Amino acid sequence: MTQTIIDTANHLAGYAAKAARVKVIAAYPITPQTTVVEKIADFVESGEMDAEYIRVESEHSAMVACIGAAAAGVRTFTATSAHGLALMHEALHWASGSRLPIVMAVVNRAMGAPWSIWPDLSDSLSQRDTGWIQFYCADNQEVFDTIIQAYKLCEDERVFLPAMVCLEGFILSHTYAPAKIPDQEKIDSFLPEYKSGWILDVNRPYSHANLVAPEWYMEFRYMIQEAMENAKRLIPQIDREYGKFSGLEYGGLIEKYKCEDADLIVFTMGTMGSDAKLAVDRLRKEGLKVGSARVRVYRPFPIEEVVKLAGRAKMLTTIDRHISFGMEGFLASEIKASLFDQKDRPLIAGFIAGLGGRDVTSETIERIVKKSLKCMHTGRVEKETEWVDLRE
Amino acid sequence: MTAALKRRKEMPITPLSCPTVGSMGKTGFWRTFRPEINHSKCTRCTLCWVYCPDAAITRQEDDSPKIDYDYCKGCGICAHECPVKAINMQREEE
Amino acid sequence: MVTLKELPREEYLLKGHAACAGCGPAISLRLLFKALGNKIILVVPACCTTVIQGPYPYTSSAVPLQNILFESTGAAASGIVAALRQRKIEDITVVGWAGDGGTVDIGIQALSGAAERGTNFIYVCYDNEAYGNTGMQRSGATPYGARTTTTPSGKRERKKDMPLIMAAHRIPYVATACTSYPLDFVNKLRKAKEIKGTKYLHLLTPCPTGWRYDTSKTVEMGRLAVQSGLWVLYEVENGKFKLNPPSDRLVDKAKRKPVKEYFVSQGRFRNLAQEGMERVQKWVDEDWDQYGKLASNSVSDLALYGKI
Amino acid sequence: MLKEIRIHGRGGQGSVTAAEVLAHAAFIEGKCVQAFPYFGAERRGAPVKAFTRISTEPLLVHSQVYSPDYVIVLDPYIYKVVDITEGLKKDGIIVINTKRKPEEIGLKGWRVAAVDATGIALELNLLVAGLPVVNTSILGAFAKATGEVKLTSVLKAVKETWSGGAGEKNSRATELAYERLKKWWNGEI
Repeated sequence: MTQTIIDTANHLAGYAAKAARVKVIAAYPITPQTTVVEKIADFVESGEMDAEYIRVESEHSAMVACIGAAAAGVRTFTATSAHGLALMHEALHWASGSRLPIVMAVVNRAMGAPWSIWPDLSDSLSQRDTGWIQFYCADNQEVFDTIIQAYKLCEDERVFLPAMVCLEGFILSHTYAPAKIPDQEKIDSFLPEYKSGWILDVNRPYSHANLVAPEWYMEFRYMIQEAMENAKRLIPQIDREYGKFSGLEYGGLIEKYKCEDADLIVFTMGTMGSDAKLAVDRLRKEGLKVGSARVRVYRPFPIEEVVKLAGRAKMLTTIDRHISFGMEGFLASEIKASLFDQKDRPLIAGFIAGLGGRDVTSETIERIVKKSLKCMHTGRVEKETEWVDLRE
Repeated sequence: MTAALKRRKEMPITPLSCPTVGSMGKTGFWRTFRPEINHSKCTRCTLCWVYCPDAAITRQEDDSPKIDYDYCKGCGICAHECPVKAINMQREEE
Repeated sequence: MVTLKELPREEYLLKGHAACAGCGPAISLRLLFKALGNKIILVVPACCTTVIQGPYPYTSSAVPLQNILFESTGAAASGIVAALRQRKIEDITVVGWAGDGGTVDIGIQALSGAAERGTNFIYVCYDNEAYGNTGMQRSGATPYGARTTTTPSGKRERKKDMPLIMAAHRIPYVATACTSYPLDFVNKLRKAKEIKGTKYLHLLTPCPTGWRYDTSKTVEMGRLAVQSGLWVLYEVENGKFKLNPPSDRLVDKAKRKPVKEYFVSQGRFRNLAQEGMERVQKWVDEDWDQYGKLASNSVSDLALYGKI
Repeated sequence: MLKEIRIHGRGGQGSVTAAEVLAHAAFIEGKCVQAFPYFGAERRGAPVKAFTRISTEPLLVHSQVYSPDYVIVLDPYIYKVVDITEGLKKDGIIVINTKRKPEEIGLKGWRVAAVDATGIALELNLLVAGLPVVNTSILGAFAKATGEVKLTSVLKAVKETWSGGAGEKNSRATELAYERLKKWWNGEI
């Protein structure tokens, strides 16, 4: 029967790995991810998890150990943050190129130098081209549910790709909140035995991933792109199917809030999407027709849904907890790219906020939206990208 | 020797290569010198078979060596290591 | 001790592979399969074997082979071993097969981690004393005085002593081996297979392309390395050091060939001056004093290494 | 004017060096040049390809050569494994190191220029790691067979690539190949 617990999002990630009957975990500690792997260590040592936890000597080895374990036929899990994720970069490519359904919790944290242990999305967004599916969560419950959904998605033979489930450090990772843990039988029927596209097998002794000449290589890369397109179709279905027994849905690729008649839609990712609802409610009271769209899946990027959403609005505002130096926030870039072919495109104003753990309150979001509304009325966006609350 | 150009649908989702004799083609063509076994001198000690980097020497039922010239690269280790000098290297003529 | 005739005829390194003519590592990989059979999973990082197996869609390996990142042999093996244990599969041996660069330089961290965790696998470093696959650049395992494309006038540092580093991890079994002593290598692999935990073999594999000698002399070069005392065949089993034949007979300096004989037979030492050779001869003699003590039990265990 | 040359050889025979020295020679004559190998798993003895482009205009192209004007073949047996005439222009010339007649090596109907470069290398004891050096002599043959570069330019390029004894010996090989080249078309033989 469903059980409600009050715990941090990190611990819930541990609960999700347990519920998914993960068999091998390989992980290395890094703030703010550490309590994920500590929780798993407790589960494994207490026997609550029939699994093996490899205490590897680095994040690079964490990802490669997962690759080895997945290739040898078991469900694997790992978790990391910031520089740990950056150290995995080479292995992230190897995992997606191997089409192994590894699921990883990324507890978002700012990149150095200088050191910063506080949240922003530059670590996971820097890995957007590695062929990994990327989910971004707004609350503790979503972290648990998304990890289970991610295994279902990644082990679908139309996908067979690894996935990151991202949750912001401290804002979620170390925040206690109630969360429902659905029935284990229901999760077991939703998520069958581990299945991958291939396996290291002495009876079918293939060599995996040896040299591929130019005459074959592009086709393998195209298959990964195809898998991403399939994932884009499957994510909403899996979200609904999971919702049937958990009672919760997240809107599939984008969580829409009061966008139906909105003149202005504010696009965010992660926890900002939750606070944006508060801002929208207050602004609606002032008679302003605004809505919030939280992009839950960054890869594969929901182009079609963005086009549909933007079709009605006059103005879009994006708030990026990230900056691609020399350009703009990645969310802004993707949304502009998605809308490029649309005839009457809405205006788009991009904002950078909350880097390195700086707090982004619903009031801040309200201010951002009001500023954008001015642009909507003048019909012009002076600054493509504005940094919010920046010292002069 | 490359496979017929396969359609994408017939390819595995990630490169899985099949164990094959001659993964680099008939490497016998690489050699400049060729080992010739004088079976009357050969004592069937199987050293040439053990030391062949290319497994181009088969150790037959009676332990006598047989060279597969499709794949022998002509390195000359067998000739050099043969304790009774039963193998000598000859230049490949055209 | 296995004899030549007892070696199985099956070949799991299939002919027509891409090794250079006279390749030492290819000889030893063939023997590894003869020693361990085909119920193994081979983990291969970036190294000569990456290319030797040939390009997709073919491979000359008849055992399942996981190609993996350069520094990750130990990590990949750990994952595979854990997965097999979770699947209750006990009859498959996981074997890391990596070059010297992938072991002593870029891969040392993952290997050290795997060893410290007691991962149950065999790790074989096939050492041709340079980054062979990229055309013989210097590695930590390149010997003093050897010319490589990145040390044109000869390497100025001594070869990193990887087997002793691994012995310091207190793993149950460490051994050195050489292509030119195939039965010694096969025996050590078969002994390693029966031991639980991490087993490390450091295998000297002569390389004609890199060491610049005639392709027919690969086995002779390995013999010379051992007979001159430059390469020592030994085992460290649960901390106990033991010299293997013929090294066990070479504690007496008179029995050892002068190192000069080794150096003059390879182009890579062409510019090693007489004075350099004498320096190496001195080092070899000093090392052998240690080996002699270790072998004669006056120091029962490696000084830094108590009994497990 | 753009001329494209494909060079066939085996790892260790100096195909890439041949491409570079040929480019060097054409450069000496004021041409725009480019030389590059086809990268695969080069192994001593394994088939390799290299390319040279010679042009009067600056070379902007960076793709492979698909329809060469000339094909240079350093190895007498490679025709058994590689289609050395692939893409060769109708009136293209094949400059090949062999002692055999064109029809004996499957080249009937092509304009073939042949020389026993291996023989020359053995004659001059021009060996590297036991392998006969044929790449410089074949360039002498190329100069005579095609007229794309003068012998003097090839010799100058060879001397600038190898100094001292090696330069002398290689140049001698180039000259011998130039003299002994046999053209097997328009009834010369």
